[in-house]
Amino acid sequence: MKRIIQTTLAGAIGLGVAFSALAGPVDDQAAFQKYYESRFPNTPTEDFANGVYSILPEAREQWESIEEFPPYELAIENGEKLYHSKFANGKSLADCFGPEGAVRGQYPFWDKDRGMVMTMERAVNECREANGEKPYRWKKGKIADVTAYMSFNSRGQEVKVEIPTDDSRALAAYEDGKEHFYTKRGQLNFACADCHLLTAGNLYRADTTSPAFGHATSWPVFRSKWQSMGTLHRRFAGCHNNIRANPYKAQGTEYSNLEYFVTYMSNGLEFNGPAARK
Amino acid sequence: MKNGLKNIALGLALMSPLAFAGNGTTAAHIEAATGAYKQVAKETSYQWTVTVQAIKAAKKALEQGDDAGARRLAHEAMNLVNATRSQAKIEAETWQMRVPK
Amino acid sequence: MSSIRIKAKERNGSVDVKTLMKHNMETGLRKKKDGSKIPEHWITDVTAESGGKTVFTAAFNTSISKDPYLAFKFAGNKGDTLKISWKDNTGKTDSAETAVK
Amino acid sequence: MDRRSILKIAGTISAAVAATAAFPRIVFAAYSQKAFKNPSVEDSLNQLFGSNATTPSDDIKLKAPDIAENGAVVPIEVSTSMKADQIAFMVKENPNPLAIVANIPAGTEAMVKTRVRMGKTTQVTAVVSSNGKLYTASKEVKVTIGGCGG
Repeated sequence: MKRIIQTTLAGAIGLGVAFSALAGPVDDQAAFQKYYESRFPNTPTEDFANGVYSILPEAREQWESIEEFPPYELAIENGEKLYHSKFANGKSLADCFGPEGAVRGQYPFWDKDRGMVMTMERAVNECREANGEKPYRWKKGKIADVTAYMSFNSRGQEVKVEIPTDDSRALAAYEDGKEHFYTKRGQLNFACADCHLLTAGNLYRADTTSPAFGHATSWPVFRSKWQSMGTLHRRFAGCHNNIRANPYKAQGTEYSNLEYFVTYMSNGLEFNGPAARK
Repeated sequence: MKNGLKNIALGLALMSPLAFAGNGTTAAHIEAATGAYKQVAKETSYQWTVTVQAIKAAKKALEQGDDAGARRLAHEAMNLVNATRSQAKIEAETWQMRVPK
Repeated sequence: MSSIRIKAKERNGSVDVKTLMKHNMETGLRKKKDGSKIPEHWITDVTAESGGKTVFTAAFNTSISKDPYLAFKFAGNKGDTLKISWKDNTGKTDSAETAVK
Repeated sequence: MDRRSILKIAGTISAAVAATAAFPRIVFAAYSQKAFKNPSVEDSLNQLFGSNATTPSDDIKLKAPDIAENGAVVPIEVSTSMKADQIAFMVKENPNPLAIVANIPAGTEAMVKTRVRMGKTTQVTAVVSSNGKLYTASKEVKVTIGGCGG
């Protein structure tokens, strides 16, 4: 697998990093990916993009059976319709993202002008608003359908999130997402890393936790539990609810920075959404 | 680190419901828990769902005339707020231990 | 648009059919927020026809998952027309046609 | 999966055909209601086939997970090398065990795949009606209450 080695970035590490113990993003990513590869030696690296099914053969069989005619196909169809339907001003999402919307591989990115992480969902809604339309709601429904269509047309694009070195705020956003990932919260006192890194693949009651390597590649997802499509931020919120931590706002700074970090950790994998999950 | 833990202990002592358990109306106790909850949320961005639930339950109990129950729930909420605060403080210093090297 | 999606592929004289039908498949056991039961509403019968012949039929219970999936194989050729129809317990019907690939 | 294939296929499906013709009558429709609203596997079989005398058979392939990922969507597959007229599928501990009955006309393979709901861990049974006799294959499927995912 190709790994993105950003030597220029490696040189810039240390600037604006509060703790001397902190390695830079490039080292973080290498250590993160190596951790999963040595923990799950039977999983081919690219297969981590398939979530828990990359480490659970029996569940994988059921998943493959669902993928024979996945429920998200209905979402892709609806998304295609929405994507090409005209706004009141005669334009459509295609005017923002091209005829097929195959732009998944460009997100999330650091928007220097705005000083924030730009996600694909946000970009969709900003395109709508710029054309005088109301934004979609963030977590499910039309936003999930449209991004399902766009992600589908983007399948196979490489995850290559960049943390620009010429804007220290980008590194700060990354560090914020990283801290979020490793910090315990909620009454159950779990960090994302507790379940999805340190004990990834272990049973929590009846569920095996998925590796965080590959967590951000396959969205939006049709979850059997939801019986509907949902965005990555919908899942973040669900996870926080599970550990009895108040969820943050979808597309707020916390989740956008978390997405920035988690996606960066999966650099080198392929975007493979939409997907079906349990 | 040591100082951090001391601060937490101090914070717990100051915020302990025992410190004001006997004083004020139950409504004031609920208000105190709500205020502390908001304060912690503002300072640390940490919030627990169970705290919100305890505060809501306290308000409901008070409405229904269960003063003792409402007071108990308000104190429970305050304890949860304090635990949230402790968690945030400990985590600010320890989260990096989980980062793979 | 039809509620039915069909994929039909021929190999060695056998047509592999996969179909997904958009339908809530209410079991009659789910409750609304106010406690009242959501009435059962489910696809009771599915029929597949090709070349004027019925090639497959199935009767469902409410225990078939939401948006029912059904796969079967029949003897046929590329270019054959395949029509799949469903009927639910309220008498509603829908159908879709495709050419075997 | 070829990422393009889905949409192409979807595109070939013609728009909804207005179902004006009477719905084709399925042969067992007359007693299906009683078979489907019945808490007992044996009674359901009686309603369906006029008999509940079954013989276990190794010639039936029943594919169902040992542990269901999600009880709301359990993929199952039944196939047999026998000449089957009908294939039924039962989930023993569901309120009404009978989930599906498929009619297999001549020229159609004795195979059916679908996804069923399961309330709890229980035995599932595939029933094949062949030459007036009933053959079965069973296995247990565990349904768990999830921690985070389920």
